[in-house]
Amino acid sequence: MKLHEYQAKEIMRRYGIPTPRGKVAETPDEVFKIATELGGRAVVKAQVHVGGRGKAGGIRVVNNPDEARVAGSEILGMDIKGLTVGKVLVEEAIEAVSEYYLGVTVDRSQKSVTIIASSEGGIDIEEVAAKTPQKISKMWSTPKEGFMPWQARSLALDAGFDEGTIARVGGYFSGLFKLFEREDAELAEINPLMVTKDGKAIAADAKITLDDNALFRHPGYSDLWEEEGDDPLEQEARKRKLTYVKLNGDIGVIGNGAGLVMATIDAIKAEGGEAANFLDIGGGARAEVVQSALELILMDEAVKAILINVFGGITRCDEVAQGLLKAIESVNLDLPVVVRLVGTKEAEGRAILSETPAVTADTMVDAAKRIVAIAGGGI
Amino acid sequence: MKLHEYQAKEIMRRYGIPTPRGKVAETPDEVFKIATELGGRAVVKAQVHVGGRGKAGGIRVVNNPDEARVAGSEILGMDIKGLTVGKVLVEEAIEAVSEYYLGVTVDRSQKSVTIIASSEGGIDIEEVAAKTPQKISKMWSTPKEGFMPWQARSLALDAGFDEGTIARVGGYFSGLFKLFEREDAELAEINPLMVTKDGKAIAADAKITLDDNALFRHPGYSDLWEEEGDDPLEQEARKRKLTYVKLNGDIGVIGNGAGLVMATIDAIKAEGGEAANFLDIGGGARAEVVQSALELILMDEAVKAILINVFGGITRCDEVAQGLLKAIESVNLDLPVVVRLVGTKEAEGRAILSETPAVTADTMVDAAKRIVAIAGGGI
Amino acid sequence: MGIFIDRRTKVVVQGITGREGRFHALRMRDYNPDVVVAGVTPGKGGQDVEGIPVFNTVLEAVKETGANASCIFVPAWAAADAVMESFAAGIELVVCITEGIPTLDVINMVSQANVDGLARRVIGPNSPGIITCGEASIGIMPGQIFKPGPVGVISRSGTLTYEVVGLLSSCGIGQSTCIGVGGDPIIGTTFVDCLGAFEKDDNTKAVVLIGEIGGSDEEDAAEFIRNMTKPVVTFISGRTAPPGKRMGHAGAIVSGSMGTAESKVKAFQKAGVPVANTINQIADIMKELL
Amino acid sequence: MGIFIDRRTKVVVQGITGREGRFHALRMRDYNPDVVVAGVTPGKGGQDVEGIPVFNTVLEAVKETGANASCIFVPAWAAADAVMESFAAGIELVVCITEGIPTLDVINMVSQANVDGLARRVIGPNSPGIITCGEASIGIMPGQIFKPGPVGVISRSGTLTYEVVGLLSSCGIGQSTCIGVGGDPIIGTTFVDCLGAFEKDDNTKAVVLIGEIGGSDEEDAAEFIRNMTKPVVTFISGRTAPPGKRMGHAGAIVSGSMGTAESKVKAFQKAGVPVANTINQIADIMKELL
Repeated sequence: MKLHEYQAKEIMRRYGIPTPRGKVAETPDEVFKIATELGGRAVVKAQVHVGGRGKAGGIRVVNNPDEARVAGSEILGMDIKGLTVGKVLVEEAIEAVSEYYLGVTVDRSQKSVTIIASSEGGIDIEEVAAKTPQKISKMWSTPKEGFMPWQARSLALDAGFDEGTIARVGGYFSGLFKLFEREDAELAEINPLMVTKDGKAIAADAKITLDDNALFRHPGYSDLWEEEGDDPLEQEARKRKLTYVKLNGDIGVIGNGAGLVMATIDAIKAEGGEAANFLDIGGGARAEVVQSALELILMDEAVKAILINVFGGITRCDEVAQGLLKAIESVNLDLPVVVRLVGTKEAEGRAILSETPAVTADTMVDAAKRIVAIAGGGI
Repeated sequence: MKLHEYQAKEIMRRYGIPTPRGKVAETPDEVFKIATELGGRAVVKAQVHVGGRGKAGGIRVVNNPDEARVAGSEILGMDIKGLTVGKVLVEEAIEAVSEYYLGVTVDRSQKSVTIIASSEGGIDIEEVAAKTPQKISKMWSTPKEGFMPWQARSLALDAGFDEGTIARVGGYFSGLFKLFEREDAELAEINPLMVTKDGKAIAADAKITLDDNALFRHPGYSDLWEEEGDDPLEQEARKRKLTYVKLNGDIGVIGNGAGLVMATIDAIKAEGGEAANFLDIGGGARAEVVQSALELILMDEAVKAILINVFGGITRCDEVAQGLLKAIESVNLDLPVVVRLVGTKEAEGRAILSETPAVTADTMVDAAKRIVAIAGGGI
Repeated sequence: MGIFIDRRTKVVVQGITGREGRFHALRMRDYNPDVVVAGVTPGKGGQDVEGIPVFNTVLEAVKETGANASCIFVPAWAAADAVMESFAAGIELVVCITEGIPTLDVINMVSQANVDGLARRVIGPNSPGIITCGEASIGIMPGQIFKPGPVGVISRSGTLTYEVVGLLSSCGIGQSTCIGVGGDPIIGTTFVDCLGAFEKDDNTKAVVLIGEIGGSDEEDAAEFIRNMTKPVVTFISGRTAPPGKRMGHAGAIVSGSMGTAESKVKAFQKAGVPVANTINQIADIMKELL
Repeated sequence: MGIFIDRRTKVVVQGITGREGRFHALRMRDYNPDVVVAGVTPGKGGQDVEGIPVFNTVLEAVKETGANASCIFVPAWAAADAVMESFAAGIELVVCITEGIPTLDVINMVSQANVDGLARRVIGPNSPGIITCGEASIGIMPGQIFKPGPVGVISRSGTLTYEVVGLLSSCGIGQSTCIGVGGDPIIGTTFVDCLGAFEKDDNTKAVVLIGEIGGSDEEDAAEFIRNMTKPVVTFISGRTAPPGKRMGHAGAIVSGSMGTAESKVKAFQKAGVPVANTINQIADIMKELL
């Protein structure tokens, strides 16, 4: 779950990390009011869950409240990569003498949390890693070991931070790690950390992504959730508790198990077709789940044919076939369907299928061949 | 810093520990209103920083809002061991089938945090430890190691908790340890944890003491501070940033270093006198601090004579003598004073003292003898 | 015989009184009745699940039954605690079936396996389990599709593994041990760990590795295979997955330029490791190798 | 010669550019110029304090100067971090002068000394320091009152120790090593640790132990002294302190029935250890013993 910059900054302040003074606004009048309170130069920043706001014109520096109102009216409602801007953050403008990067994220191969510092702030960290890797330093820790300010100071020195800043930055870094651990984040990033003439360090931009699996530990976070940015079909899938990803093709795909569904989509592609979605009904799905999955796929107008690929283990083939039967009745499913069922209760499943117009296939490759032929117009 | 029960329960709820429904009240009308909201039987509990509220009549079970109002009017304003009750907590009454004890505190000799469980809830834990030690179980952990629910379940089983409760209690215990660590407590205690007929476990009484040294990490806690229960002279000492403890005698004592001051008080007692206070001016105190210390001691009307015992190291004897001189001027110090100064700038100190009526002594024992003789009426 | 588990393994099932735990504990017992010795559900000690004794704590189970492995079916919020409890009780192998465990919990439980220099093992989380064919099954894999033989199978997936195993068995190619390492971003036992064990296992002559998008375990495996004496056939799923989307498994995600199928296929090809383009090709290549 | 520190000890002073750190670093250097080799203040690396080089990190200081001990003068909120940094840099003895450190920080820093089976040492916190007479001083104790000789001194207090040392010196009884273990509830080095070291130290013939109310370190010491060959004279301050009140030191508090002076005096008497009733008696008893 991605948070908006203004939400991320609220959390960072709780962990002792300073951020610019500012507030969030939803109308140009509010922008004007906040800019007036701040006095002086300000920044108006679109709050959208997407990178590259700046290049898209979603960030504007203004010299006075009137300019702020104009900027607000232009940015609010703006479309950035398909997302409509509903909120802007209005903050004091910081004059930086240097800009740094601080980030905490999960390192899969080290099986630990990695803490990243760079003397190149304000730039995409992947870009820095590619072009000037010597300007990045990393350390690893588990949540239990923690990350102490002295480690942060070493890391910052190593990454080329100015010596004068390391005493202060140590605590902020340690706070960022603590935030990461206590809030169950996947990513906590300050980019850039701006250092001012008088030696203050301020988180000028902040990004936090929370671990969806840990939201049960943070009941308050449900309030931070904003659905913008998701495909409407993916939103519908979430309501139905189905694991679904929208793709660009015309063949609806249903299977049990993520690896199997991915392989099925690959097989369709290998035969010259294109899947319309990824949809995993999981292990042990009952007929109602299969029915719901089919209903969801039919909401996608691009879908011209459907492939069901189930390897029965805990999942019973008869339940899958029943689900298809129900969907045919409930939503008038009249698109061509290819079904491949093997494993637990295979015979029973096939018997049910014989009552439907569905085409059956014996192997995954066979099923992919048939569905591509059908979607391509043949039979 | 001791918290009130209602404050402790607020914090415990944040860590997933259930407490009875209820609210705090400052007037009988509020008590009536809360009891009405709760419906049914309720408990009205005095909120004072002292043990033995129940025996003193500060806890009353009531059957309806009218009884609650009566209980509220009787408890509010009540005097319990010298403290006036200003607030009561009004809660639903819990019907318990069993009562347990859970506590987390610091173990000095193990240099770690100790987690204590007992199947004897609702009783003072020192008493349980003395009478039925087999009903108490302990574990130790450092904050870094943490305390997992499975450890709590083992501990609870070992302490004789009912098997049916251990699954639930594991999480609460773990929450209590997390609270202890994250909030920097010295003591976090649930006594009793009541288990109801339907298997729910609820913290019926809760106690939290916070580590004063860690308050800088918890800026919000300054709001929880309530001064009641401190001696007015100790409150004044806190304002003056002096380390002071009120005692029962008539000889005011000032020294540098806690051990030295304690030994000085012991020496006075050994000579047949009684100290009026403990007052440590610390290391390197300037004249102003000595002056302030003398002013504080003079606010104690019981004081008939003053002993100053300083072993100069970082503390300079001339500064101490200057402080005495200033106090004589500023507050008209006219009580008999015995001064014993050795160490850094001893000669200079003695020279200054010769301008005052203070009696000097060469050793601590000598100083104690003289001051006891003076306070006793001789010279 | 095979790797990590065999007929002498003794398993305690944590969360045995839950729906899933009960169902799969009995299926594991069907596979080899000697292997499943105990269950644990706090507060339900003294009960039994069709004859399998239930204990309040893993320590009791270990003391009473000599269990040395554990299979975790408890809910995600309790899973890390269950793993820690196992290790503290002296268990050496934990197979964690539970899916959806918070990542930081996974890091803590996985790192616990190696504290104080101990060489204990977590398989998973989000693993379908492990089977040493004809000897022992821990987890949820359907025992009837497996057939004893010389091929080790490692996979990040469940049903796709069954698909491959079903194909191998139908072609007369039996398996030594099949391991689902789990579909999460952080897992206790990696491809490399399994490859190292298979390399040393006398009963294994060749290995099938079924990878997918996300992370760099396949790239690490490619490097490792360079120094192996036994042949490995690989397959990568998710070749057509779009970047930035989690494909069902929490770990199956292309982040930025990391974790693409191309990178993995290229790594294997560079190391001279055959990559099957379809499931069927896996069996074809394996037939030639054996 | 003496315990824990000697003329070969090399100290880095953490927080050397602060008022206290600077003042005492120079006094320590006055006591033995070879002992104080470096200072650390993050962000002030490259500066010096009257010739003592200042580094940004302890690791740099250790690498450049061979420091093997550290003296902590940083503020309470930063003290645990400073101790952790020392140990990570290879320092084996940390003398922590800082007072008012949160108790949980103290537990963490003190337990850090012994992780991974290492036998490193924290003295303090809230310690006045340690002096091995004529060889090295770490901390804030006034060097001029000490006199080399055969008596080890251990104390939870600062000025009271100076009082005793002044008395001993004036009676012609010199000291081997004097240690202030610190007035906090949790401390790294206890009376028992010091007694064990004095028992093994050839230069020490007898020990003075200055205890006070609170905790049970004196009771533990009494048990330990039963098995020592060297005589120990004890003194307890706070005999007249009321229960439940902190007497200046965070650790000097009688809680419930725990930590009373009576309990401590009784423990020593039971173990046959002489207890002085006044400061002067300490010297009297010691004179007889030597």
